[in-house]
Amino acid sequence: MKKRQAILSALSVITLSALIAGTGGAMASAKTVKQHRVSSSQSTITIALPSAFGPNLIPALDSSLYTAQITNYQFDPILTVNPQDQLIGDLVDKWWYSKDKKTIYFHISPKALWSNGIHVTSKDVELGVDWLASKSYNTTDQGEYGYEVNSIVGAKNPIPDGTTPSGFKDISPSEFSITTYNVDATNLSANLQFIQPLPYFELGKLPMSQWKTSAFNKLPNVGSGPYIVKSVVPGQSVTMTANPYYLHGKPLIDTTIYKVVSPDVVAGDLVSGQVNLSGIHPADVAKLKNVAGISINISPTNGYSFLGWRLNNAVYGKEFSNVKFRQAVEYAINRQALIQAIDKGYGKPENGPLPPVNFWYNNALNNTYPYSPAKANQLLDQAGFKIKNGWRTTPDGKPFTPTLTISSGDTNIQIEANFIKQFLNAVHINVKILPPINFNTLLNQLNNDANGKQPVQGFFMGWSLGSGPQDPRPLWLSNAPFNTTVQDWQTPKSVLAQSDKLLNEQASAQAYSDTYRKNVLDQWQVLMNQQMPTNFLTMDDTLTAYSSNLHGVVFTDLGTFYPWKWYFTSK
Amino acid sequence: MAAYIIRRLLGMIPTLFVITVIVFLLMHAMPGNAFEALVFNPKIKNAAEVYKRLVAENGLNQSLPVQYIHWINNLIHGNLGISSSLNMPVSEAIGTYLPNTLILAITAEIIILVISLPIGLYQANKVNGKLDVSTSFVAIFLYSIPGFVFALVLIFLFSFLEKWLPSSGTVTPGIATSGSLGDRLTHLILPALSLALPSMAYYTRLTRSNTLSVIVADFVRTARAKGLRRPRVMFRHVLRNAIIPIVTQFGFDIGGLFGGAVLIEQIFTWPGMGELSFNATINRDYPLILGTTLLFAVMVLIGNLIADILLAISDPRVRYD
Amino acid sequence: MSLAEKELSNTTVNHANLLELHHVKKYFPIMGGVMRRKVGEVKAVDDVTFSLMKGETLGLVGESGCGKSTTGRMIMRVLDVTEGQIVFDGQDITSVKGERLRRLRQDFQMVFQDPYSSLNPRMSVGALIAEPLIVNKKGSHSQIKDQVVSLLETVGLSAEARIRYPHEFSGGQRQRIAIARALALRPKLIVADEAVSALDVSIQAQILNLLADLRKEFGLSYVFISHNLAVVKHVSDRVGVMYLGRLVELAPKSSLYATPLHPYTQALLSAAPEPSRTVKRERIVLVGDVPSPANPPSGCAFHTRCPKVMEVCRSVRPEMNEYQPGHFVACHLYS
Amino acid sequence: MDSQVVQGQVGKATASVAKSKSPFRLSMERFFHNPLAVAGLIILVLIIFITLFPQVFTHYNPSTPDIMNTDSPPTSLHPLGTDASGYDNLARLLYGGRVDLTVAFAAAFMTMFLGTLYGGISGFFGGWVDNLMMRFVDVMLNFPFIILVLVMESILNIASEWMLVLIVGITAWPGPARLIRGLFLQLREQDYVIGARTIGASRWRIMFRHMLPNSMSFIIVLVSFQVAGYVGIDAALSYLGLGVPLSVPSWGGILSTTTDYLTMTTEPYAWLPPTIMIVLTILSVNFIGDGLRDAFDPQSQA
Repeated sequence: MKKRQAILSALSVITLSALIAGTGGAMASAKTVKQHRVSSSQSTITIALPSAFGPNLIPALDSSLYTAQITNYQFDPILTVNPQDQLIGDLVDKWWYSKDKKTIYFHISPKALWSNGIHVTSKDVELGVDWLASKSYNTTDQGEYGYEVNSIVGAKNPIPDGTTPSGFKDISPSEFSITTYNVDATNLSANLQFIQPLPYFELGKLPMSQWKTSAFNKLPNVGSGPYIVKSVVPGQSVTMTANPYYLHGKPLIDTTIYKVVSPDVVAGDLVSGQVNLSGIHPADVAKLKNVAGISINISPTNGYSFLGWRLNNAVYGKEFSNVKFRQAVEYAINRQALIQAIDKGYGKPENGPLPPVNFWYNNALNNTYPYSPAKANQLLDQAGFKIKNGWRTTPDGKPFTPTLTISSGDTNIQIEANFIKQFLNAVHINVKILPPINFNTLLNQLNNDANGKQPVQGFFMGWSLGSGPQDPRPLWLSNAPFNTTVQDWQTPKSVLAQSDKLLNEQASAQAYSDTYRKNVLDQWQVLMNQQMPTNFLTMDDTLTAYSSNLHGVVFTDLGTFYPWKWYFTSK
Repeated sequence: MAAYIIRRLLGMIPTLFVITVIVFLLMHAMPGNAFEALVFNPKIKNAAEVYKRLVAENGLNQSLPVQYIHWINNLIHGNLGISSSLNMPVSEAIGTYLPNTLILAITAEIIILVISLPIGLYQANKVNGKLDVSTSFVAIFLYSIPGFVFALVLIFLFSFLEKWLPSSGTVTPGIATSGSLGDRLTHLILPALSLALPSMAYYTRLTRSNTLSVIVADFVRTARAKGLRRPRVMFRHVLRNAIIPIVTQFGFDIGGLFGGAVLIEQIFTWPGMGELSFNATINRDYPLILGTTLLFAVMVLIGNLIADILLAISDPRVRYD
Repeated sequence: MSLAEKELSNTTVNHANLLELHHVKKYFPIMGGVMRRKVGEVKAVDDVTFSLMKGETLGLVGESGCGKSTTGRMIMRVLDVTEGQIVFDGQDITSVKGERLRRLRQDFQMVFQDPYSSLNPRMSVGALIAEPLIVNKKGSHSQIKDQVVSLLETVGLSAEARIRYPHEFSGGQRQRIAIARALALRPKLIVADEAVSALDVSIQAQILNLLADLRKEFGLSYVFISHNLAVVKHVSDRVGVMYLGRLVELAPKSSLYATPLHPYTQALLSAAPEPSRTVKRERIVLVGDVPSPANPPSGCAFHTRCPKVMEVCRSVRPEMNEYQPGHFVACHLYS
Repeated sequence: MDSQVVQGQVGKATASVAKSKSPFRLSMERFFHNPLAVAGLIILVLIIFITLFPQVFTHYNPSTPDIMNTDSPPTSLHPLGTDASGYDNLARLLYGGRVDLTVAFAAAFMTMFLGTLYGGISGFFGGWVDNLMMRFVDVMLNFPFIILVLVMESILNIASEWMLVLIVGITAWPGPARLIRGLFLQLREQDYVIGARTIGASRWRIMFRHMLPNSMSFIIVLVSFQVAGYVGIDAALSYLGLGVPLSVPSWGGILSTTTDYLTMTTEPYAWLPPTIMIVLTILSVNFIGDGLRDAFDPQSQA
C-alpha cells in the first residue's frame, strides 16, 4: 500500500491505477454538450495524483506516468482514440494511405491552434518527430513513449539533433506525410498517433541538447491541448488554465490543478472538497457511496494481474513447462472469489492476454477455466504429479515445493498471494510464498535469469497495457526483451512459432481490415488461452470518485475523456 | 577558536570520504539498477538495447573503483551527476527539495523550543506540583503515540473535521495568495507540529532536569541570597545555563529531524529531502542516493560542530582542543 | 653537596631507603592548532628528587595544582613518568609493566581523598576489602574472609560491616574501610593523597591517629600528601614543600616548621592558622596568582611572587642544597 | 604475628547483624514505591502475558486468510471484524504484540549489547583506540536510519521480525555506544577505578567488576527507553512498506493498513485497538524507565 504502491503502479495495475486522460475525441461523433448554463460558482477542478510528477514538462522527456498526464493536457497528439477505442483525428483532421500502405498523408485541422492563436503547422509536427528521433532525446530512457518513430524511414536509429528523418515530408503548412520502412497495420494506432507537435516558434531555434535545461521545460508557456501550465510547485502541484484557442473549444472550467496527495488523506480531501477527482481503493467505494456530494465511477481497465512461472527454472522448470500444470493452476484458483475479496467485486476474471475490455478481445474466451479443484486435480494427476503425504510430488517422485516471489510495498499483492497459496494448497500443491522483496530486486532477478539459476520460480505481478487498440507484439513476440515468460517457453517450439506467426500476421498488410486482424487475434488469443504461458488472473476496474457537481466526464477503460467539456453546477 | 573550526571542518573530510565509500558499496550491493524496470515496459522499443546503452552511458558496467573515482572527480568539480529517476541534475533536485526540509525542520525546532522551554522551566520551578505531574504525563503520552498516527489525527481534526488548515503541500495552488507568507504558514503548521511533538516530550524533560540542576547549583543560591528577585534569577542565571545544553542537543538532533521527516513528508506530500532520498533508494538512482546521503552527512556533521561550539561557549571547561 | 648527589649516594650506600625519586618529571602535552600538533606542555611535575626511608612519613605540601598529587600518582604507577626514575625497595619501577607491576604493586597502596568516590558503591565492604586479596590470590576463600574480619577490626570497625555497603557508612568510617583495603596486601608504603581533607576536623584527628597507630603496628611508610600544613605537621617526620611542580624545600618537620628557609614556605606557614594564640607571627601576604604550569616563569618559578626576589632569580633555576644537615632548600638566598 | 591477630578477633565478629540492603535492593524498593512505575510494570506484564498466550483469548489462527469473509464489520464471531485478507482482527491484535515486543526488546538489547561493548571498549581504552572507534560511530550516526533500513533490506533480501531486529540492531547502536563511551571515560577517572588499578586488578576485572556494574543503572534506563522507542518502529516501517510480511501479524502492520482517512473515520474497531496497544506499551515502558532512573539516581528526582 502506501508509498511504494504508487511507484509500482506504472507496471502493476493493482488498485489506484492512474487516470490517464484521453484528451482526444471527435466533435462530429460526440453529441453536443448540453449547455447547462455554466454560471457555476466553481471554476477550478483539483485532480489528485497519488505520486509526484517529474520535473520535465516537454512532452515525452519525463518518464513518469503522472508527468505524461500533465503534458497530455497541454499538448494534443495528431490522432487519438475515442471512448469506443476507434482511431479518430485530433490536431490532424484527415489522413490517408498511399497505395503501397507505406506512406501516410496527414492534413492538419484548420482549427488546430496554439494557445497564443498561431496555427499548428507541419513544421511543428516535424519538430515533434525530430525530437523523438533525436540523439538528445534518446540519451534519456525514452520516457513513457519509447522510440516511437523508429518505423519512419531514416529514423531506425536516433539521428543527430535538428535533422529530420527522410521518411517525413513537409508538403505544405497544413499537410505532411510519413513514410515507413514496412507495412504495419498497427503502426498508426500503436505508435504514430501519439506524435505531439511542438511549437516551432518557441523551440525551433533552441538546440535540442539545451531543451532539458530550458525555461520552456520548466514552464511551457504555450500548448495545443485544453489546458496550459500556469505555475508549478515542484513535487506537489501544477496549476493549468484553459486554452482559449483549443480546437475543440475553450474548456468550460477555467483552471485545472493537479495535486499530489497521499493515498491516506485523499478520501478526506474528496469529502472536504479539497480534491474533485481521484482514483480510489475498492474498499472505499462502499464507504464513499454514502457521502453526500461524491459520485463514483467504475470502469474496466486495460490491464490485468498474472502469475508467472519461470519455465527455465533450474529446479522446477520442467514441471512448470508442462501445460497441464499451468492449466491446472488456472482451474485451481477461484478468480471470482479473488475479485470479490480484493476488488470488492469490481473486476473480471482474465482468460487470455487481452483483457475483456480490449477492442480485440475474443468473447469465446469467456468462462473458460471456471473454478474447479476437481478439474485441477484431474489434470495434475494426468501430468503425473502424485500425492504423497497430502502433497503432490513431481512426476519423478521428488518433493514439489515451488515458491512464489512477490514484491514488497503493496499490501494487496501479499493478500492476493496468500489467497493463491490457499487455493493451490487445496489441490495439494505445496506452494510457499517467499518473503516479499523489493520490486527492483524482483525485476533484477527476472532480468538476469538466462540460466534459470535465480531464486524466482513463480512470481506474481500486474501489467498495464496502455490505451488504444494495442499491438501485442512488444509483449508477446518470442524475442520481446521483457517477455520473460514467453522467452523461456521452450516447449513445444512449434507453439511459439505459431504464436509469432499470428502476431506478425495481425500487423500485416491484410490486417488493415479490422475483420481480418480480429480473426487473427482471435486465433492467437485461443492459442494463449490454451497454452497459459502465464496464469492470467483478474482484471481490476478503475474506480474514480469525483464531486457530484462535476459533470461531463466520460469515463472509459482508456481514462477520462473530454476535459474541455467538464463543468460544475452549483450544488 | 577559528583554528578549531577549521580543524573540525578539515576533519570532516575523511569522515565524509568514508561515508561516501560505504554508501557507494552498499548501494551497489543492492540488486537492480535504475534502468532495470524499463526492460519490462512494453511501451519502450528495443528496450534491451536501450537498457544496454543507458547502462554504458551511465558507466554502470565499469568496475566499482572506476565508478567511484569518476564520481569523486565529478564531485570535486562541483558536479553531482544527473539523477536517473528525475532526469535532472542532482544539484538541482537537492536545490528544489532542500529548502522545504529546512523550513520544516527549523519550524519544528522553533516549536519545540517555544513550547518545551517554558513548560520545562515551569515544571522545574514547581517540582512535583500538580501541573508538573500532569504536563509530564501528557508529554510522555504524546511521546508514546507513533508519529504518523499523530499526523493523521491532526489532519483529521484540523483539516477534515474543522477545515482550518490544509492537509498537504507547501502552498495552495491556483489561488491569488498562493505562496504568500500566510499561505505557507498555514501549510507549515500541521507537518511541523507532527514532526515536533514526539521530540517535545524529550526536550521538556531535558529542560526540566537541566533547570533543576542549575537551580540547586551554588551560584543561583548565591544570587538568591544576594536578594535578587526570583524572575530575575530565573532569567539571568537559570535560563542561560539551562538553555545551552538544549540548543546543543538540537545540533545533534539535526540528522534525526531530517531522517525522521521521511514519514511526515510522505503523509503531508511535503517535497523534502526525506522523500527525495527515499525515492532515490527505491529507484536505485545512484547519483541521487550519493548526493542526498552526502548532504545528510554534511548536515549532521555541521550540526555536531555547532553543538560542540555551543558547548564550548557555554562551558569554558570544554577546551577547543 | 647537592640533594641529588646526596640522595644518589644514599641509594648505593644506604639501603634503608624504601622509595627514591630521581629527577622525576611529568609533562602533559597540550595539543592545538589546525593539525592538532603538540604545541606545549603542562609541567605538572618538573624535576623532583627525594627519598623516603623505611618507617618514615614524608609529608608533601603545596597549593592545589603544585604537582603533589601527580607525584603521588606517579609513585603509585597510575600515571606514567615522563622522565626520571622511581626506585622502590631497591628496584627501578619507572617503567615496569604487566604482571611484574601487578606483583610489585602489592607493596605500595593508596588512600584517596574522597572516601565517597574511592569505594565502588556496588560492592559490599567485605568484597571491597577482600578484592586485593582475591586479585593477588592471597589464600583460600575462608582465609580471605578471616583476614577481612581482622582488617576491619584493625581499623576499628566491627566485623558486621562486612556485609554492608559503603553508602551505609559515614565519611570517617568509609575512610577506615579504604585504609583497611589499602592494608589488605600488607604494603610497605602507603601514599595518602589528601586522605583526611574531606573529613570533619574531629574525624580527621581519629583517622590521623589510626594511621599513626598502623604505622607502628605494620611498620609502614607514608607519603602523606596534603595542602594542610597542620595536618602534615601532625603526621610527618620530614616535609617537602612543592611549588609549580618543583620541590622547593625538604626538611625534617621540626626544622621546617621552626626555621622555614624558602620564602614560599615562610609565606605558607605565616598564612596557616596556628593553634596557639600566643604565638604572633608576621603575616606574609603573597601577591599575584600562581603562574600557569603550562608556561612557568624562567629561573626560580617563585620569583614572580617572591617578596625577596633578586636579579639572579629571574634567570637561573636554583639548585636544591643542603643548608643545614637534612634541611634542603632551592633558593638563591642560601647559595 | 598477623595471623594471631586475625585468629584472636574472629570470635568477636560472630554476632548476627540485621540484613543489609545492597544499592540495587534500595533502588528496587524506591522503584516499587513509585505508583506510575508499578502501574507500568503491571500493564507491561499483562501485555506480555497476552502475547505469550493469545490462544487463551481466541481460537482463530491469525495467519489463515479467509477469502469468503474479508473486511467484515464486528460480529459475534469476529468481535473486531476481519481485515482485507479475512484475518480475524482480534486474533491479529492478540498475536501481533509478539512481533512488536520481540522487535522492541531484542533490538533494544542488541543495540545495548553492541553499544555497551563498543562504547565500553572505546571509553575504557581511550586514546587513539577511542578516537578511531568514535570516528566510525560518527560515520554510522550520519546515515539516515530509514534509508539504511531500506538498503539493508534490499541487500539481505528477507522480511521477517528477526530481519527487523537485525537491521535495528545493526543501525541503532551508535547512539547508545556514544553515551556509554562517555560514561566509561568518566568512570575511568573515578577514584575507585584508579584504586582498583593500584591493587593490581586486571583490565577485565576493572571493566566487569567495577565499571560495568556502575554503569548498569544507566544502561538499564537506556534499554527501557530504547524499548519504548522501538515498539513503534515496526509501525513506522510497515507504513513505508518495510515491515514484516503480511502473513506475520503485528500491531504495526495492522496499524499501517488502517490509517487512511476512510478507515479511520468508519472503522475505529480496526485501527484503535492496535494504536491503544502500542501507546499503552510505550507508555508503560516509559513509566518503568522513568521509575528505574529515579530509583537508581534519586538526585535526578530533585
